Amino acid sequence: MKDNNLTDAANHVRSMEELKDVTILFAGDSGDGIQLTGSQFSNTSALFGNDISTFPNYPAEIRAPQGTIAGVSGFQLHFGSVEIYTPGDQCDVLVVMNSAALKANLDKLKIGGTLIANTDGFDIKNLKLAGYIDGVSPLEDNSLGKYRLIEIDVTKLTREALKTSTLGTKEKDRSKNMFVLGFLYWMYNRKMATTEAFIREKFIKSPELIDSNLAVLKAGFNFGDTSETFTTRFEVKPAPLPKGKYRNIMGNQALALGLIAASRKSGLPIFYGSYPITPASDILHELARHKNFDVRTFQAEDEIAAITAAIGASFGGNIGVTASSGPGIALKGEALGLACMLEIPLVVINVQRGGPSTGLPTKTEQADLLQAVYGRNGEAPIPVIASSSPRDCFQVAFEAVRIAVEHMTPVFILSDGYIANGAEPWRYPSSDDLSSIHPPLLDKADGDTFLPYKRDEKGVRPWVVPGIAGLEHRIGGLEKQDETGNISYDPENHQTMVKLRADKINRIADFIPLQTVDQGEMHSKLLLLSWGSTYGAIKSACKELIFEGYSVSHIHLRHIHPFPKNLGDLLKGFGHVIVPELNSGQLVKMVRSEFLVNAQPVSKVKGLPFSSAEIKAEVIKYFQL
Amino acid sequence: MKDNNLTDAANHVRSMEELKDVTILFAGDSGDGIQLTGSQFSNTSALFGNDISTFPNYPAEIRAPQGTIAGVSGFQLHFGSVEIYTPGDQCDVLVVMNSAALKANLDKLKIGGTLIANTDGFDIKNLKLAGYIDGVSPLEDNSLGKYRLIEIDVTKLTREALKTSTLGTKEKDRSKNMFVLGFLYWMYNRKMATTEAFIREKFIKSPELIDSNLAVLKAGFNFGDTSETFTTRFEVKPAPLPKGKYRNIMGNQALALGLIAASRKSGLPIFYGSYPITPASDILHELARHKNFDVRTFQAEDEIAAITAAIGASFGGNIGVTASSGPGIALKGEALGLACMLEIPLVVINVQRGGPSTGLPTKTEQADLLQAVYGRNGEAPIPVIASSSPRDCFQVAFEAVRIAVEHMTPVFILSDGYIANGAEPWRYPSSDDLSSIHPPLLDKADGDTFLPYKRDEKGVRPWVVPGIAGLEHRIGGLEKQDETGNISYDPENHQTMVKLRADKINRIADFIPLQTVDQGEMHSKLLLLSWGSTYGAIKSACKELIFEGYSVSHIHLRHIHPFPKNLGDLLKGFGHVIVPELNSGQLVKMVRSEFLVNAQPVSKVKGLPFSSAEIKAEVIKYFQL
Amino acid sequence: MSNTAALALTSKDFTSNQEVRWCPGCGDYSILKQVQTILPEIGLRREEIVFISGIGCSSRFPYYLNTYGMHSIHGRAPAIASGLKIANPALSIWVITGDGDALSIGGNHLIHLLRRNFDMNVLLFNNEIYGLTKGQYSPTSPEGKVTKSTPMGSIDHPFNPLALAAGANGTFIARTMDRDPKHLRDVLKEANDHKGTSLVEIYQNCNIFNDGAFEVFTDKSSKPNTAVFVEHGKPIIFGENNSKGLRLDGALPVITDLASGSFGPDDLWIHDKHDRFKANLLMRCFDTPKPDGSSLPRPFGVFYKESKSLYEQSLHEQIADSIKRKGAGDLDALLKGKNTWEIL
Amino acid sequence: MSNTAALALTSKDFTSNQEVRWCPGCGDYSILKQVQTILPEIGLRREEIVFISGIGCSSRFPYYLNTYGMHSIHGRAPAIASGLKIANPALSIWVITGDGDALSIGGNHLIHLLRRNFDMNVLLFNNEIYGLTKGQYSPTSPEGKVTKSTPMGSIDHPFNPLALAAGANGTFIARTMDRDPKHLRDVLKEANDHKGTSLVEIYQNCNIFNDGAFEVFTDKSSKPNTAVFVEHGKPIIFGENNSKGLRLDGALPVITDLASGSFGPDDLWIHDKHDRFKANLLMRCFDTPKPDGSSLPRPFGVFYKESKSLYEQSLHEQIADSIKRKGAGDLDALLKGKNTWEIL
Ligand SMILES: Cc1ncc(C[n+]2csc(CCOP(=O)(O)OP(=O)(O)O)c2C)c(N)n1
Ligand SMILES: Cc1ncc(C[n+]2csc(CCOP(=O)(O)OP(=O)(O)O)c2C)c(N)n1
Ligand code: SF4
Ligand code: SF4
Ligand SMILES: [Mg+2]
Ligand SMILES: [Mg+2]
Repeated sequence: MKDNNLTDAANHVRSMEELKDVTILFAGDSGDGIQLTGSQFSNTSALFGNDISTFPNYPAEIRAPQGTIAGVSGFQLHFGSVEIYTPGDQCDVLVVMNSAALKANLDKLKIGGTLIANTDGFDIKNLKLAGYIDGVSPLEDNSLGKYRLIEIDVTKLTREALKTSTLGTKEKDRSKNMFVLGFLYWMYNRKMATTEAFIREKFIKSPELIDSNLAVLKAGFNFGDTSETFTTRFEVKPAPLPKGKYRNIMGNQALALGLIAASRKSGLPIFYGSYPITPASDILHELARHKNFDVRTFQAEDEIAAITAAIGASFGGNIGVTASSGPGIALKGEALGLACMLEIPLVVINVQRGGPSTGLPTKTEQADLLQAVYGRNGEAPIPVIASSSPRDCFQVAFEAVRIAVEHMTPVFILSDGYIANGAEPWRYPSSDDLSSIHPPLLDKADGDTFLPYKRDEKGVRPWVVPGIAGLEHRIGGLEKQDETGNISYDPENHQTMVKLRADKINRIADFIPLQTVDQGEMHSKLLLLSWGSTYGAIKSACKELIFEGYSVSHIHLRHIHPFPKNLGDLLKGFGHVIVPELNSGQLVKMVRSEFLVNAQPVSKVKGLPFSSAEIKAEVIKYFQL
Repeated sequence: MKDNNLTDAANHVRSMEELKDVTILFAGDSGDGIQLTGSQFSNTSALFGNDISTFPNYPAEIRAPQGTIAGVSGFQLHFGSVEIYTPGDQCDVLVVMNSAALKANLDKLKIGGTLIANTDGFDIKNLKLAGYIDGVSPLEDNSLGKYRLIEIDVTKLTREALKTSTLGTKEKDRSKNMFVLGFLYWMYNRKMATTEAFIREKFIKSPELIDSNLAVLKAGFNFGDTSETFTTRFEVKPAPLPKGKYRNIMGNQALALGLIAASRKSGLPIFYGSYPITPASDILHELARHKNFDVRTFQAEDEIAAITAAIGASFGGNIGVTASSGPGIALKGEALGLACMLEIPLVVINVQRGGPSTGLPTKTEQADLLQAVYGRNGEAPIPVIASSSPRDCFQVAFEAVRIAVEHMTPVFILSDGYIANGAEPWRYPSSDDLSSIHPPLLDKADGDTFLPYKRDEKGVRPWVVPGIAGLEHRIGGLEKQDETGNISYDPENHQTMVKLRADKINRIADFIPLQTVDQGEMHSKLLLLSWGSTYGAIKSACKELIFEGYSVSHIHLRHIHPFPKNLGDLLKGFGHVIVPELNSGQLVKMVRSEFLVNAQPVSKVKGLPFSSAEIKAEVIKYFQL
Repeated sequence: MSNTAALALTSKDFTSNQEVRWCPGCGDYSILKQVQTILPEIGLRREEIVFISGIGCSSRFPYYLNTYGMHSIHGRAPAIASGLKIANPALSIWVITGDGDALSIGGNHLIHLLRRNFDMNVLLFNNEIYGLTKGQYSPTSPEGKVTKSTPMGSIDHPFNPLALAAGANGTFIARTMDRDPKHLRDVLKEANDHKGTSLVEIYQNCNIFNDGAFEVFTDKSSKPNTAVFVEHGKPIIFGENNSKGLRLDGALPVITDLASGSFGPDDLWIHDKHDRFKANLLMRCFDTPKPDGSSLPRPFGVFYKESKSLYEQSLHEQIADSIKRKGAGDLDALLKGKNTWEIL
Repeated sequence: MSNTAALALTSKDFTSNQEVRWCPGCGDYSILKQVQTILPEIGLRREEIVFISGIGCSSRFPYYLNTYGMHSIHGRAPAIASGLKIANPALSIWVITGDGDALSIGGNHLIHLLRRNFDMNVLLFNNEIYGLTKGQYSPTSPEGKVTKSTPMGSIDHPFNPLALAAGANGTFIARTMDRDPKHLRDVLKEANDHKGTSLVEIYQNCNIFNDGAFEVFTDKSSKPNTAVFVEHGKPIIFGENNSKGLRLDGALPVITDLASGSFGPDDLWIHDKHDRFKANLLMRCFDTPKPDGSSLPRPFGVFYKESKSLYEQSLHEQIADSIKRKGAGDLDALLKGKNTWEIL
């Protein structure tokens, strides 16, 4: 949106102003219910028909002392009447429940943006905790002149709204966030029905809390309505999204749904072996809730047990899946080699986080790509695919199972913390929309001697599950004789098998879509080549750049190994290639080596996603050279 | 040597013929003492002044039934009056103790080569075990016409030689190998003193065995001398090796010695944490024998405990070292990330073997290079260096410790099964020849607050060992604040630290030698670029090619990450670059991506080293294009 | 899973076409033979049986049986078997492992398998050495053991594998030996009958790298005095023509001379495999006994047995429950979720 | 290692400048405080002490102590500490770990540490939950526990951590709780005095994800009936004003009403920490007791103590021996080897 919208809004005429898109950042103490407030506003906006994108930003994994910077929890929401690809670079509105929240996030607020501050969070104690050492409140030292400041004593107003309630002050204060939510609903002219329904369900067990929360919510709304100070309301019309049925979805949730859908479409149960780790754990939590889909979740003693149990389950005819992040993925290398050697289906999900080592567990990064491609002993090629957004996780999980099962191979899925916790609207498919998956199961002996490693035209061996008479066989991690699978130390055979295993993976390129250009011409001066969660930021940057007349295009990869067959040819169409990645340059290495193109890295390793502004700046810098 | 030498030798005039070099392959049942026979002949030849190279080829790890192909043990020796770089492609002499040994190795014998067969190993039983199903002996069906066949009933002659001995037949037969050895000593006109001394020491506890073995050894020698059938003896003069003191050394042994030497030169004890695995275990065995060098060996419960114990020891001021192979290395990825993050010295040795997974445990391969460079989560750069021959392992181990300690980083050493068990003469250094190593130890507080991650001009932090008053500090795997090392989730700091850690490793290029061209001109049509154990085969191939007039050069890398600073410039000097590797093309990927040169792979993945003939063929093929 | 006693299978039916590749004289041969002997007797079809092993000489075992099998990676067989059992609880799963595979690199998976109590059998081939890697000491090697990696003798205090299993709440704990085929067969059958994770430690001679490690128990001359075979509900008797017995003096096992007549069988310790503490006393009889019978013998047999819910069963019950309560999963409902909106 | 009693250090000296970041009300605070209280009393200098932890809320511990420390990776602290102890046996090493860190991913390293018997102290913060990852069940969570990862209740049979330690031949095994500062301090000091690996299980309340897991033992009203504090050489007494005691009927602990008078203190079970089997009986008192005292209470204190050679000591003795026998290593002799020749 254009800044002047909000600044216009500053002249005191009660008016209704229309905006294309708005970015709101809710920030407060971990205890302030920020995540709930944010997701409620998101759902309401989505249901209203806006396109949205959200980015929750939790404090680091250990609970930090109340009121401190380290304890600040944030939820950023970008919604609009236009297509939205990112949670927004800078915010139009910043809501802060205390001093620390302001200190931690003020830099994210646009000049002229609206700052809504809970004055109660700016007492001496809070100021000191936030590190305003001199104890002077920024609300009072006119340091905020560049913004439109709205001060509200939320605590006081909440308590007032609950004068008559029998709840203790502690309980009362817990509904502070509802006041803010109500106020914003007024400000953006929203209906509160969804949230009211949510409150009724959430507190079903205590009518008292239903009443209090509803009361405070309404109070917040009325506060905007009645108080003279607020003269402008804003309207963000529904977005012209493609026709269809929509819902909101988060990345990890979409992965879980994708796996279950693939299970249904292949007729095989999901076995999910996992050891908890941030930010992958939610996949386990989600899957564990769907046992009625015959999902088998196994919380293992460690990551090695998790993946090897999954291999055992695949041997038994389930779809073995395991997921982890950072250090947990590093532990799975040996077992991945075994899965390669066995040629058995397996899906390994890496929800990447900041590294190396324990690194930044709650932050996002893309630095595990080369590990996924090369991190095993011996020649052990594994397909690698990456998801580009929360909703894309569904497709990617489904696709990973398809490849694993139909090509009898472990498959790596790369997601990351940004996608895992982010949410966006999803035009969800019906089960009939989904193609079915065909496992190469062999379920009875066909007379002549059974050869467990005899390949079909795709180079794929049959999947024989214990229990079938006449097909008894042994598999293992030692090099095996072609076709029979018996142990073989023969030199020629080893070379043959290494080649057969590699060919099988390379041939997957025949069974995946050709690469398309996401934005821009097939031939242009500059190509932005990307993969994974950077999609949204680069897409919107590229859109604007093209609009502004730059000769730039965008190719975004889902399939990283093997590459789509036409990628090499596509690359020839561009004067230069830059590869923005949230690492020190990994995909760029693969592309340079594979196609000998002088692709250049654009690196950001800060535990944060790219903003589209950063991408634009890089491109413009390039054109200025 | 030229084939005709031996065929000439076939005309029956008792003569002494001089040869430039000879390759002998001793082969027999695991129980036949083949390895001992081979190493005795090797030592004698080395002590005599020949240059030598050996390649023991054990049966796969499980003892196979006697007399079968799978049970065949081989020892190949290449010795000469010229410089020797490989154990030889094809053999001039093949010694077989039984039928299986013949069947398994005949293809390695040159046309016209000498075949010495123990007829006793060709009875029906042995023939059947070896898979001569029809039970017809190859010694009798004239199928060996292309070779010079010498049949000896070793068993019978051995027993005769021991007629008077009181030993049981079983014991007597155990010295069969001495008969063969004695005969070969005669054939190549060697003194037997070394072996006699060896026998006296080995059987010091039983004079009976000393006598019997000496008797049989002499019997073998006399058999050649007296029997009329053998008319030609051969002479291989000493090689013009550089002046100096020499000994024989095997790769794993050289690694152990290099570590101990580095320990002495840095004044720090070696801590060696390891979990047994073929072919790395011998390093543990060797080090465990040298406790009087204050070497601390720790056989851990698994590879993860081995490397983390080594990290703990490094924290405590020892030089932490760990070694493994194949699957064992894959397990160390997580801990390597920790060592990167801590910035603590650590040496990780990978004695590579055939993969993937358990693969071919007793065979050699170079397929773990990319794992060493990229096989960790997050941006976790680690220096990688590779040894090119058994004796080179000493230098490489010493260099690895130097880099680890002086640059406070984990360092990867890549060796392989071929080097590990191979032997060659080594002009061993004196301790004074070795430069000393300077650990950045800080041993007392210098007043102002201590900053554990404050870097020197090399980008290296101080090494502070627990026990020093005033320097108490905490380190860990979470991202750390620049200089203080305190936990930090700050985005800018993360980027800074990722860069600082990478720069530190890249700057090591300033402290390693510039790359040299091993053979050929600085500018030529074709460059052979290689690393690791392929050195010998490529060097001798290249030598011959240059001699034959081809415009080819050879560059062999010890330092793979970081590359020597001048490598990029050097590569510009060559029309084409081919990269022979015992994998599907790994270094070639790095070089293409780093320097955008169209380097092409030459792959062999058979669990066996390159022969120089194979390299020559590749080059010649290229020039014929 | 068909339990029709006689499927008329013979040990031949369970022999694969792969050539057995252990050293001549290795104890593994005898174990293989006894397993091939009992398999036809436990009323299962070949296709219902799966052998999962790690890495080690012992772990080559599955290749020699004509059933389903996996020769996996070092130490991980228990985890692989767990996943397989969840995938198909009807299978009869046998984990084959060595003292290094199970107790060194695989220690964690083993204790977690035991506590979870999957219904499967674990055969731990204990030769007190790393055989496959050519002779380093293992977690069960006696202190002071001189091996390639311990030229001055090992300084590790070894595990007592059965005590460890008991500490991990194992529900079936037994010991037998390669050199006593009948006892081996009996214990294997009882292990197979147990519903839960059956841990069977099998003393196995590695005649190449640790020859004679168990000779004192297997050698005819010393065996009567050094090995005692316990049977549930029977007094604990051993010695030349059963001349000795064990008595419990509080928690102290004492050797009792039955010949002397001062004590009779009824004074003896009656073995009760359901008594955790007495079982523990048996497992702790672990000092190497003197051949002359003057010291406590090493017990063999089934020490402990307890019945406890099976992991795979509970897991599938939860699935059944959840289907009963929510109905079989409806994919469209799942994809739809709670809050949806439509754009027309 | 100086043991001069008073170095005149205070708990302040052991407090680092790092802000403590546990949830308000977390049991870890109390443990930190007690550790900082005893450190000045054990006669060591700050620089002689090293805290090594894995990953978990509890594992943040080292950052808050002004000693040397390492916050390592998940489950590996015991192995790291082993290497460090070998590098410098003079250091006083404290391993800080959680129920997930020590018993799930780190289970193997823990049992091997215990059997090898390095001289160090292991503090196992048991909150029966994965705290740092926000509340999944752990290997010590009770069966049926409903958590994020087990919406229908966990089906794992939990470990009995002390029984596991005993099975691994641990030489010092104790249990205490965050809510009993004095007992916590006493046990920590005794653990520190023990020469060998001291395993101290500390019940720790995670008030965010598993609040009240141990309330029945810590709550004033129920504590007397549910928690019994054993002391070496003393009869085992508990209950309101010590009205109850434990008696041993064979291997069966029975509650004895001392008030009734029919039994006196001398009839009671006298705790002997050197008796492995009685210690085992104590560890196995593991059913959750009823607050009314009608069921066996949960024991706290030092259950078992045994003295055994220390790994690091034996290792350095072998080095000393070898130097005595071969002389301090001569590098030139080593490089030269046995057979050399010269080319002139
Ligand atoms: C990850 C890994 N580490 C180490 C090895 C090497 N290795 C193979 S078997 C083995 C131990 C063998 O001992 P045990 O388990 O007792 O079996 P045995 O050979 O004695 O029957 C080792 C260390 C390996 N194959 N994989
Ligand atoms: C290799 C690896 N796997 C998983 C994780 C994620 N993780 C961190 S702590 C933890 C368990 C925490 O539980 P516990 O050890 O009981 O410590 P607590 O937080 O309860 O004190 C897990 C699973 C990790 N950091 N590293
Ligand atoms: S090495 Fe030992 S255990 Fe292995 S096969 Fe040979 S005898 Fe058996
Ligand atoms: S989550 Fe639980 S264990 Fe972790 S700090 Fe908070 S209260 Fe303590
Ligand atoms: Mg063994
Ligand atoms: Mg915990």
